[in-house]
Amino acid sequence: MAFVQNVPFFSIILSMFSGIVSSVLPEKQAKWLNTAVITLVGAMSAWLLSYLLEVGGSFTFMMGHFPAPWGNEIRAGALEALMALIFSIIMLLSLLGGRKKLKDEVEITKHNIYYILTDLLLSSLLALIYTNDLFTAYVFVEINTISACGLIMIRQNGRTIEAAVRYMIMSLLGSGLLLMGICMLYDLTGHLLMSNIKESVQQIMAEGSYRVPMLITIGLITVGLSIKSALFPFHAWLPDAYGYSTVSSAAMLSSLVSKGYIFLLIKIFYRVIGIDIIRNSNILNVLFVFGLCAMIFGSVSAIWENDIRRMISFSSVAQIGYIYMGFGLGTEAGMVASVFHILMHAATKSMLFISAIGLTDVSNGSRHFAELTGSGYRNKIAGIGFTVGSLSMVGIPCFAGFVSKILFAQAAVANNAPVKIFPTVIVLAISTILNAVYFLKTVIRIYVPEDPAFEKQQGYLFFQISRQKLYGLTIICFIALNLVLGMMSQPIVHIIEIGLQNFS
Amino acid sequence: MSQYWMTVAILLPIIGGILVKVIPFPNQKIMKIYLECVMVVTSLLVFLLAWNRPEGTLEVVHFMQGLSISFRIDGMSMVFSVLIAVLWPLAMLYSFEYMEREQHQRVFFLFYSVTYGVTLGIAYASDMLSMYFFYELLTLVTVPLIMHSLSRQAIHATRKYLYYSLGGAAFALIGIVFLMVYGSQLDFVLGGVLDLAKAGEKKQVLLVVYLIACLGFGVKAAMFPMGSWLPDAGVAPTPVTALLHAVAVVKAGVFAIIRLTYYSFGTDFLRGTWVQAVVMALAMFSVVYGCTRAVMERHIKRRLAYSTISNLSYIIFSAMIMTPLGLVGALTHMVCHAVMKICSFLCAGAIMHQTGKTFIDDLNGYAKKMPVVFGCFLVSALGLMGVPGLAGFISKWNIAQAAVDSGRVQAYLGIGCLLISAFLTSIYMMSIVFRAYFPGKEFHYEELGEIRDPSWRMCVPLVLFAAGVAGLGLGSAPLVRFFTDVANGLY
Amino acid sequence: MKAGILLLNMCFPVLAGLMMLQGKREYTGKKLARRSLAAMVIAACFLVWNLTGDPLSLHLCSLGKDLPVYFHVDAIGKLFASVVTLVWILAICFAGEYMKKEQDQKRFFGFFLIVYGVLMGLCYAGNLITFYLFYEMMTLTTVPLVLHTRTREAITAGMKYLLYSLSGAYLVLFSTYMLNRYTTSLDFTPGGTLDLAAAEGHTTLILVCACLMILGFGVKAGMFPMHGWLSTAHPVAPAPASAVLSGVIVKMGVLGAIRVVYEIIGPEVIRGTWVQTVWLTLSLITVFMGSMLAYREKILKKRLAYSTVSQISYILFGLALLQPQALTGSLLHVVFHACIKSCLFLCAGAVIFCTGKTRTDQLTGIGKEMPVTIWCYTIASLALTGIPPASGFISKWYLAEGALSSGTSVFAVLGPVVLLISALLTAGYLLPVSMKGFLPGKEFDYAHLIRKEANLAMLIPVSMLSLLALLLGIFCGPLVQYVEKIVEVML
Amino acid sequence: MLLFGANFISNIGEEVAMVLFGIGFANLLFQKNLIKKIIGLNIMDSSVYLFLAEKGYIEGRLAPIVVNGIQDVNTYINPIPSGLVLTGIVVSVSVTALMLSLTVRLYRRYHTLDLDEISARLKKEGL
Repeated sequence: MAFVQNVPFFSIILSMFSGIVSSVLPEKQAKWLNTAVITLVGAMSAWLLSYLLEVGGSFTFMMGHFPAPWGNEIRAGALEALMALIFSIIMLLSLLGGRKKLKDEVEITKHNIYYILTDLLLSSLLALIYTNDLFTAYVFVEINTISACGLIMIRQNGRTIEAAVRYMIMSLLGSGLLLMGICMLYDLTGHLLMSNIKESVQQIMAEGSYRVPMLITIGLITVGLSIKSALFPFHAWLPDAYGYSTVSSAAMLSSLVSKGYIFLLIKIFYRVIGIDIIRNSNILNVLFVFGLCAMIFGSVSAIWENDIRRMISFSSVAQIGYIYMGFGLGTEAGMVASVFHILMHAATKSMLFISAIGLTDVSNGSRHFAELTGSGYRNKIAGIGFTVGSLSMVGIPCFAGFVSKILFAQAAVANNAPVKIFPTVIVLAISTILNAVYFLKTVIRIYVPEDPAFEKQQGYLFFQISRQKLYGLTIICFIALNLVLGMMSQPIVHIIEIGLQNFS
Repeated sequence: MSQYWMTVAILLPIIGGILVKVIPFPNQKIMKIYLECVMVVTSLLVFLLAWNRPEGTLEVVHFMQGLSISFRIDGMSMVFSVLIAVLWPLAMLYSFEYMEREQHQRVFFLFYSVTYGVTLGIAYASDMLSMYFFYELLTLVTVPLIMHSLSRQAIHATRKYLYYSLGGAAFALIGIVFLMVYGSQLDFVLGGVLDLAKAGEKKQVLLVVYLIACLGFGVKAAMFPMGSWLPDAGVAPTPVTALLHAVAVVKAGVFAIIRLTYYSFGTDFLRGTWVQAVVMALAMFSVVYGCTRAVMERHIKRRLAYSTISNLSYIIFSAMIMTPLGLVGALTHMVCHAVMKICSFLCAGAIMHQTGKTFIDDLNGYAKKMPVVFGCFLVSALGLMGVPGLAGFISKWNIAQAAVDSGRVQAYLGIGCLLISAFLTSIYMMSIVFRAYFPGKEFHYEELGEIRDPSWRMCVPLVLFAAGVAGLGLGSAPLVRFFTDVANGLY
Repeated sequence: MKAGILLLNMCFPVLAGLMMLQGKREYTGKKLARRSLAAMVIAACFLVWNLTGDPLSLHLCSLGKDLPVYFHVDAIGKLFASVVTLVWILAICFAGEYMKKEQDQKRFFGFFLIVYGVLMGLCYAGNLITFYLFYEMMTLTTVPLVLHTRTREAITAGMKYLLYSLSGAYLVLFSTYMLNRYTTSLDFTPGGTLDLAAAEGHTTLILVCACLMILGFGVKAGMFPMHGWLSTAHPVAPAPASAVLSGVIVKMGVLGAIRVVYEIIGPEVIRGTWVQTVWLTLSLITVFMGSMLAYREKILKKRLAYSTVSQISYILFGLALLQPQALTGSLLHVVFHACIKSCLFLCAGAVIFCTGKTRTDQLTGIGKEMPVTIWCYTIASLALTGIPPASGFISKWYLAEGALSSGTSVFAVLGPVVLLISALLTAGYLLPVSMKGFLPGKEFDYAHLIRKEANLAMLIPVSMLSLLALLLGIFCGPLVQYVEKIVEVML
Repeated sequence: MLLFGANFISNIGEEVAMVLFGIGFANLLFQKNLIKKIIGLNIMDSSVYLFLAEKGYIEGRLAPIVVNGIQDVNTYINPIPSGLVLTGIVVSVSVTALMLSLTVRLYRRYHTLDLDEISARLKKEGL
């Protein structure tokens, strides 16, 4: 067994222990430790990725030398490695970008708690990505939820706590359903390891028995996870949670946490139930419809918002809709598009949050459009970041958004179910318009110069790159990441395809 | 000539424009000289490229399989690029004086010349995606030009413009994606690239898609239901309205439609289908609609904008005939209308600049004070009316010939629409001319005060364009011959 | 050489007119009149030069692909040209005196000359394109004459005139587009140039085109239902202008009809079809209606204008019969009516100039005040009514004869009847003026009577025209032969 | 008929579990009062544990604890579900603790347990 194959296990354990360790560290060291760990995880995932691309295929990693079906397993393929890599990069960037804001918003004593939570979040995400065991997945889902909740309420005010409660309630509903589903699956198959479950599920299906329970199980799991990832009808908790927590949390929540659940759902589709069975059940059509609704609804409610953070949050609802719509297409291409969209949205949305905070900071912390006038000049770098993000969301060529749009459209057009072609492409176009409406409205707003006298009288402060090098650097990295996703998408898409093939 | 010159031609004005912000020019004068030089050099380069055009395609950026930005010069590119290259330096010259009273000129000039490069990009794009890329880019870089005055009204107009054109592009993208799947390639080939083996059983779907994409591009071309952004965008400074909203942007839309129809889906696939009928009907309707609104409009620039709407639909109508002759007609009107409309817009701008009057009712008797401007305006007006001997007549003649030749009854009706709109044109243009030249008995010229023609920087472009109108009207034979070659795919 | 003369005949007056327009110094009416008279005389010499000798033709240039500008001097052209020139010279003599009281004489004389040049071009035009070119120009250049006085009503009249004529022109243009496909060439050749192979199966279309053509030219000729502009536009113009408008310009509509029907489409195509019926009906309606309106009109110049409406329709009726004698009659009537009507208008002008009276009921005893003028008026009216041996009689005779011997069932009878009725009406609306003028009745007080006779500059043209009206009737031999020669060629 | 199917009696545990799950779910979803919500949550979780336990239980066998050295697999019930239940209990305890702590915080701030009222207050605060 090659040494590199320990990477998944190491990265999970590493982040978890760093969390535990930082509980006794003072705030500064905790910060450095956390940064170091995330960087390390990223580096290791990159290494793993290169290795996996080299040898191809995937491997399973036995924990504690118990063979299946008793032992607990970790499985790593190209796709998992890619996910781990991108997630850690984005987490790092969001933390760096929000660091100053964190100082202002969270009292110093809470900081190392914050970093503990981040470490836990990272570890649970990695576990969700790598694990090969359903019940482990459940446990880490819960850990994920708890740490996310902590991240929301770390900033102490009524809003955040209320948001945290709502978030908790919704996601507990979700995880309850998930748990139930898992139990029933266990009941049906008598296994907890994904690969074993899959075999027996295939058997059961081949025999044609237990159709109804199987359908119910699929339903429970899917609904549970889609509640947790804020699919359209279950998104009520999202705007507050993303809108009022401190910015790094918002960035991480919107770009990572929900994506972790979605990735788990993909894994369940492919590695637990088997994608063919899923396609034969109608669940995908349901997801398709809800996805389309989300794309429209999210954007519409974003248009009515006049608070920039909440607007971005609502746009997340729409983007999640894209992803589920991609599932709903029920083709390989659709799935690839969705996975790419997960990456793209993670990169772009966190950038939007980070740069939005930069804009509000130079407008006396107000997040309403009226006050944001001209902030693009007061904080140039954030303005550029926001513009790039918006263009990417609208789907201008060269930016990441365009690629995923193209992928979705191609998937839709190549779809063999002609019923889905036109709804998809039309809704894609419409939601593009809606995105354009609210994002570019904001862009125009921030680039309409405010008259200097008023600015002086308001006492707006101007952003100096010299005082916040880190922030500027973050934004630049984000832009670079976006461009990379936009212009060199081919290898990434290729990796995704390989990974999905390895799944099934 | 080497292919790389295409990239140079596109990048030159873009970089040159950006440098305006970077280089600390001692004074406006030097900056303007510099800009004009950039424009002229670019145009010369474009002429050279058209003169001996590089063979083959040049791939600049490669996104993924089938997605790349690449340039090639074919007949259409030559027509469009040369047209642009003729107009831009003159318009720039004009804008120098016009913008003197405006705020932050540097930004304006920056984007004004960047737009030049982007438009050339549209002209040179060798496949749908490259064109789409520059098409979107064009939308974005023209935004600062429209909201230049930063008034509430301007910002509203800008938003409308943004939403409309981005939306249109989004719908156009659907068509492009279908082409990616059902086409053998994305490069433009006269006669279409549809892979009929694949497209065969999905013909109806593809027709619907064509309709969607055509309407999508039609937004920039201000076809009937989606044209209302154009009059509002008139709040922009006149050089913008004249060059972009009479030529560059809107013609880019038409150009895209032609590319879509003749070079991607292929006329053989579309001819005689219901789609052709639908789009043609739409075009005919917006021909009449535009004129009617223009007659009702009292604001000079808005009136001209509506007239633009109707004239653009002439082009679309002619293109929708889907015969080589139709393409010839479309190209002819593309060029002729460009010259006429830019001339009339610049005249309107000169009037507004010298007198500050923006409504037609206030124009009584100015012709005596500004003979040159109104002379040019008269020429362009007559040209738009289609008086023989001027540009408009030629293009209408070609369109009508194409329509008659196609033998479709709908096309005959189209000719009718053309003539109705010509009649309405004479109403809305002549009413301005009448006011200016024959103010009425009780009118005293003293009331006007010290108004005179603007300086040479404004007059030279005007006179040149007016001469162009007449020249196109009198000696269009070689041009039309060239267009015929283009339409038959000789380039 | 002759080609040069031909061109000079058109260009010289135009250039002279332009020079006059651009001339900086304000001349008195007399000076201008002398200059323009001189110019006219020179032009007339060129004309004479042209008239002598065999028909020559000249390819000037080509507007575009297959749009040649082509001149060809044939018999009809010569006839019309000479009539125009004659009336023009006399009108200018008259104007020199009359225009004293008007403003902007420079503009008046300038455009007067330009219009002459354009009309020459119209007479010499050798194909439909060229004809249409000059037709439009004529419309545009006569507008300043119509709204010369710049009163509000004059300007509205000018606009009305412009729009009516343009709409007519566009009808013509439409069918030009169509015919260009179904004819071998658009050159005027007696018997028509219809390409029977191409026209096979498109007869209806061609007939529709013919009908539109006739209607289109009918607008200029004031044919019902498009006669509305004539009674508004002619009276508001200064007398010399209205003389030429109503004496000559309207004839150009007739010329157009002749050209199209007899030399493009060909009489054989139309004979016996619904088109002929429509044409005959319309012209007869116009004849009757025109006279009725004239009869009920009080203002003298308006009355004359209405009479023009009816008289021109005599000519159209003759053309519509498609029958040699009728055609002869029409052509004769063209000449006669030109002299008569301009004479009448000039008389009216003289009366207005000297007494300022415009309404017929004010004119009691006018004969005592300005006997010579009114005598001329009387002669002209008699001629128009068609009292032998005055000229009107000849043409009407031919018309009636043609009608009777034409195969057209109803119109063979109906036509002459209507002509007769309208002749009576003519007498009814023209003669009372002179009767009242000479025999005011006994309650008219001769005490306040002062002779206000117009001076020579006015009297000479008036009297010459009236003499012509008389003498052409008496010594009509050569003219009739000449016209019959033309007709032989055509039918 | 599914309800009163053949093995209605033998699967009584599962059915109860399902009913409880429904009750808990509904409480968690629809109760206004936070505490009741949390109770609902606990009901839901416990129902799942009941379900698992039912699955793991085999008639007439012992709990999987080795006493007096009987190593035979067939003496004991299936241990995995029990393990799962234990894990689940841990999770639910922690979650409940977290929820309760949040509730306490909210109560300190707003002196009410009604979530809607709290959000109404928040709107008033304009935060």
